[in-house]
Amino acid sequence: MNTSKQLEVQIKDMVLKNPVMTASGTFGYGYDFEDFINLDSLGGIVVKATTIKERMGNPYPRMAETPSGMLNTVGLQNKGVDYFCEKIYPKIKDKNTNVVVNVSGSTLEEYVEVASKINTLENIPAIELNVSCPNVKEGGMAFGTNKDMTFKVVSAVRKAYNKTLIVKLSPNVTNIVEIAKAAEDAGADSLSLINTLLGMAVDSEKRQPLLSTITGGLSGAAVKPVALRCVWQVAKQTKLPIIGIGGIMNAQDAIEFILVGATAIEVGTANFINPSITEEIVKGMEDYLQRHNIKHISEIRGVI
Amino acid sequence: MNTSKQLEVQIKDMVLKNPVMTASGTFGYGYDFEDFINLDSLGGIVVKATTIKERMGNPYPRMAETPSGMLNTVGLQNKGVDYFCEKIYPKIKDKNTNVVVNVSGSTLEEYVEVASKINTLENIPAIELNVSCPNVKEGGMAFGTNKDMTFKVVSAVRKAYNKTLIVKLSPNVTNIVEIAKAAEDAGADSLSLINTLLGMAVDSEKRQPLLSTITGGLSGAAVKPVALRCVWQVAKQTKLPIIGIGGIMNAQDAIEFILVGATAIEVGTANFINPSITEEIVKGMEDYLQRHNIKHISEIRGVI
Amino acid sequence: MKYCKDFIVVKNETITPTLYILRLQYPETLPEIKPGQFVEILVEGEKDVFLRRPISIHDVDKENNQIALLVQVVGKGTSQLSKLKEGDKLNLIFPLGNGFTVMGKRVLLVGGGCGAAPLLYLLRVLKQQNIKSDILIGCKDINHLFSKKEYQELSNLHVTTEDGSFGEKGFVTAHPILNEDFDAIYCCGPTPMMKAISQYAKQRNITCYVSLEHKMACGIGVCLCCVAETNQGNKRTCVTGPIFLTSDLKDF
Amino acid sequence: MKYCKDFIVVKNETITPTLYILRLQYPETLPEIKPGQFVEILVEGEKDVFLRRPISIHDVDKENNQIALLVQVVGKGTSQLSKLKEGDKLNLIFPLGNGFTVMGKRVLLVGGGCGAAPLLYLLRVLKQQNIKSDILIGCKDINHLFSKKEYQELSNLHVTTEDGSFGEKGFVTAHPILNEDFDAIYCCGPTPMMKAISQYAKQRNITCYVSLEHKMACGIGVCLCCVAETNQGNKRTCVTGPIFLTSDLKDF
Ligand SMILES: Cc1cc2nc3c(=O)[nH]c(=O)nc-3n(C[C@H](O)[C@H](O)[C@H](O)COP(=O)(O)OP(=O)(O)OC[C@H]3O[C@@H](n4cnc5c(N)ncnc54)[C@H](O)[C@@H]3O)c2cc1C
Ligand SMILES: Cc1cc2nc3c(=O)[nH]c(=O)nc-3n(C[C@H](O)[C@H](O)[C@H](O)COP(=O)(O)OP(=O)(O)OC[C@H]3O[C@@H](n4cnc5c(N)ncnc54)[C@H](O)[C@@H]3O)c2cc1C
Ligand SMILES: Cc1cc2nc3c(=O)[nH]c(=O)nc-3n(C[C@H](O)[C@H](O)[C@H](O)COP(=O)(O)O)c2cc1C
Ligand SMILES: Cc1cc2nc3c(=O)[nH]c(=O)nc-3n(C[C@H](O)[C@H](O)[C@H](O)COP(=O)(O)O)c2cc1C
Ligand code: FES
Ligand code: FES
Repeated sequence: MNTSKQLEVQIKDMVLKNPVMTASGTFGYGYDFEDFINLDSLGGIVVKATTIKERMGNPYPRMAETPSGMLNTVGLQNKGVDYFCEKIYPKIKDKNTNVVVNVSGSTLEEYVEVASKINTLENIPAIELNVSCPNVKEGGMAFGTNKDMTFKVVSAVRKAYNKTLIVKLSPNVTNIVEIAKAAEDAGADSLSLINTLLGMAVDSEKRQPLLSTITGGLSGAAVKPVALRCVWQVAKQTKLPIIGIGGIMNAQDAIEFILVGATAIEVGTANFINPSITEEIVKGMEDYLQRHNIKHISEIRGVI
Repeated sequence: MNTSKQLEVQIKDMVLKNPVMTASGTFGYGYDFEDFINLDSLGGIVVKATTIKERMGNPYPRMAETPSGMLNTVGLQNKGVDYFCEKIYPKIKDKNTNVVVNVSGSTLEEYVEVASKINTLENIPAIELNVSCPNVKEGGMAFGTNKDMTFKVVSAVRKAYNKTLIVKLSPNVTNIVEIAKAAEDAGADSLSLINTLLGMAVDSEKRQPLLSTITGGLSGAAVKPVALRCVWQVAKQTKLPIIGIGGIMNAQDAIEFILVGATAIEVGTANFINPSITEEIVKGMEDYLQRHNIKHISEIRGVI
Repeated sequence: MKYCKDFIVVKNETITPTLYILRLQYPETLPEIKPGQFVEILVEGEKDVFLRRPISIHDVDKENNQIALLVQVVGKGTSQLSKLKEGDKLNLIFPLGNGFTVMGKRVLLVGGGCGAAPLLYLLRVLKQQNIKSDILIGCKDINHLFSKKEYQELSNLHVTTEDGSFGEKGFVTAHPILNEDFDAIYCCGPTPMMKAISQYAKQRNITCYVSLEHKMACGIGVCLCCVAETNQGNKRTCVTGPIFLTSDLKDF
Repeated sequence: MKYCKDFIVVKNETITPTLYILRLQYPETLPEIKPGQFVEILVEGEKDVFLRRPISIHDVDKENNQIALLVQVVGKGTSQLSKLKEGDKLNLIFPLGNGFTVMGKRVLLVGGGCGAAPLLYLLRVLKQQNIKSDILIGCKDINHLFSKKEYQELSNLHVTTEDGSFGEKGFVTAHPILNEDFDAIYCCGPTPMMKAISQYAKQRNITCYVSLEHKMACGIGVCLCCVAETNQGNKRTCVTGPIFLTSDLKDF
């Protein structure tokens, strides 16, 4: 691995050895991937959504393949923040990468409570506030699709959390810049986008929806054009460092997000297709810089 | 061709011999396809967006391929409504199919003027009001992403147009049902959806956007999950007949839209890949009904 | 330890026009593989396949570092797999899932259609451990009966066919072998069949294992898409399963 | 009349590792094809190709109902085409575009790299109509010079190579043949080359035709994606072009 720091970036106080992170819900708690890659080679990993109490998630079936993408309706299944702090945190806290916790909730208070608990964990440099999950009845996307609600929840969490606060935005809105600005005004340190697009799939032979909840979240290569557009819009109109997410399948895709203004990127669905893709993307970004004779990744950030 | 009327459907006063129509901007004025299919075999064709004055459209490049889809930024290039009435209408008016005009504008007055002119054309049974084009600076999507604006423009056109009025909705909104209801309240006879998703593509080697206008409209197979979701939501919450559009590549896709509540469907980008796909879809829908022993297509409409 | 590596196709055998056995060569020494485990296949050259496809390990030839997969063509991915030729590369993540717990002195294996895939390798392991077995296979007709010779070498084969073209006519659930005594039943096949066998085992108080073919996005435990409802809550089929004790499963 | 039909690959000839000539058999009688027209190819078996790919008609063999395409590998679609084998099917929409206007008594053809593709068939038609021609080909080196024998049979071939490995060293724009008198110039190749030749033709008052390779979604005139800016406004390259009189084009 190259040690020249040409890929090193910073999201507020969190220093990443390279811009490549993993997207929440697609990478478990990281250690599931240790058979395939060295976690130390990544800029950071974002673990599965964590809520105040254990959640069962939605009924099976939770997945449907779509053209160049997939729908999921996992519905925030997780064992709750206390289990995370006691059982999972000890297993990942000494990895030489940034472990970010994706914080979810159904009410403003829940978000605040989870954030406060994570705030006490020394080796968690940042949280990603998930106000954009389309797969739960209450909360989730309801917060992230309204600028006043976004402002409220981010403000409240900001008071309870004093490390790097990333807010994850939903693309299912008329005006994503408006939501982004509300998060910025409320004290977010960074914005990550996009979460999944609200979609649906049908089994025409059985005449049934393919997901137990009928609708679910679309991810994968298919959403990249929408994700690039959202990142470009938000990067142009806010001052915060942006983490680009959505359909990143290879290093070229990652570079595209940097060009439209992202400081770092998260790889999601691609991990299912190639479990060592994140390491390959780091390598591919190094190659790109070398091939184009670029000294540091920041030189090409937001040039479009 | 089967003549048993098992596929016959009605959109207000417009009777379609089958639910298969073509999407505006992807089928020219129909006659370009006569080398490949018999136009008479289709339920209807929606011609290219028509505006009050001739429009040059956006600069080249106007197209970029994306995973299972494409972006376009044609920008409503057309010769204006008078040219349409004088030169194009005579060429298509006697086709044995429903010729629907897609009406666009930059101001409310423009929409009304174009609609009034089309109202005088005897053999045009319906217009499709395009309040959802993402590729023009003024008007277009600006109308279709705001419920009050939608209500205003549809009300105004409704007064000027007394045949079947279809309103074409944008998926680039937080709450498509709200917009759909505004159109319904304003007197629309039918809703067609979706228009393209706002997206973007980048050339990572040249470090440039691939479209002259940077952002453009995403269409093709990739958008089908979003389109199905929108149609399902709107069909469940309005009373109007729905025309489903977005990523329909074959008969199975068409059936999926009927299952979630569409009365008819429009085929867009698929025409570029297989110019006889519309006829094949009609045939495939007939086969489906036969295979499942269904007497009339309406039996499976909206069963999900 | 899981691996993500290329195998080479050494043979693609057509059983019926929609059923194929792929034999794959691993270029290194195969890691330990348990019966009932599966692989996740990267399907190339087919536009409409985005995710990998999970397929059970049908057989393992440790000596030659080969595995066999039984593929039933049901859609675009499996159709593409059926076209593979000798020498083609195939990228697999493997071995995945928990695999069968081998136990008892005399056991019954019940397989239906292509779902029977994992049973051949299970028989090999049972034989190695000197556990007596019977295998009951239900299939459409004689043409759909695969790996018959191997079953006969490793176990006592009983067959039911829907048309009576081989063995007893009818479904597995009516076969007399079910009346004998077993310490465990291993059942793989269509869900209704597995549920029927599970009910029967419950009545007779026999330990019963089934293999669940839930839809998977990752196959390695990270997406939480493949869950089965168990008495301990939603469990990932790709990690805690695909083999479950039926007494642990809701709905079984 | 346009057709959407399957051709059969009869030969796939490798010129350089990134340049191929595909010969395709049409199962019926070929319709009339003009030089400069193109086809839209359905590329199968490659996940990341969604739309058809436009490729010029390099040559036409009316007697045998065959056409030839010259394919330069630049991305996924052309790479997939380069792998086609004898007997493979290929679905084409054809013939598309306006084609060259054949005119004059003595004409010059100028081709650069793979852009020269449409010129071979143009030479055939010129010869048929007894129009005298010279053809000037610019390429990287001798290995990139294709269809040399055919050019020599049909015309007077002049070559420039960037490395001097054949013909004159340098670019086409410096070749002495340009000083002679012609009624028309037909130019296909990289845009900077076409612009330079167009400028030169303008100075000398020679009618000049170029072929534009604009990005196309449909190829049949309906999507309006492929427009070129002309003195009469935006015109569809796939219908009004791809061959344009340079005097009609803005920027030329
Ligand atoms: C643990 C496990 C072991 C399996 N073992 C075998 C085996 O040994 N041999 C075999 O032929 N098949 C096996 N399957 C089923 C096999 O994975 C599916 O048939 C295959 O994924 C279908 O892909 P397709 O592209 O051909 O079909 P598609 O075109 O995607 O769909 C066709 C049908 O297959 C089903 N299907 C699609 N994707 C999946 C998926 N990811 N998981 C499960 N079902 C799906 C759908 O319900 C649909 O009805 C197994 C599945 C699992 C989960
Ligand atoms: C009228 C016409 C005639 C042509 N004739 C030939 C020919 O005879 N031989 C030949 O090798 N090539 C020809 N081309 C160019 C050829 O169409 C592109 O190289 C091909 O589409 C690239 O596809 P790809 O999947 O390999 O590349 P991609 O992976 O899609 O992209 C690689 C590069 O090719 C360019 N490109 C991609 N799609 C198109 C498109 N639809 N139209 C134009 N450029 C595109 C992009 O700018 C990109 O830089 C012609 C193009 C046109 C418009
Ligand atoms: C199976 C699955 C589960 C996900 N779970 C979460 C989650 O718990 N929290 C969250 O913020 N995003 C979640 N996401 C969204 C991803 O983090 C990411 O934003 C989205 O998938 C787009 O990126 P991609 O196209 O690279 O997958 C999930 C996505 C998938 C596919
Ligand atoms: C090249 C192109 C041009 C289009 N022009 C128009 C238009 O003029 N008016 C309109 O309402 N929609 C237009 N559309 C949108 C389509 O009518 C359709 O809503 C969209 O493409 C989704 O359907 P599809 O995925 O089947 O293509 C255009 C789409 C494409 C691809
Ligand atoms: S398939 Fe992803 S957790 Fe099982
Ligand atoms: S490519 Fe569609 S109009 Fe030319």
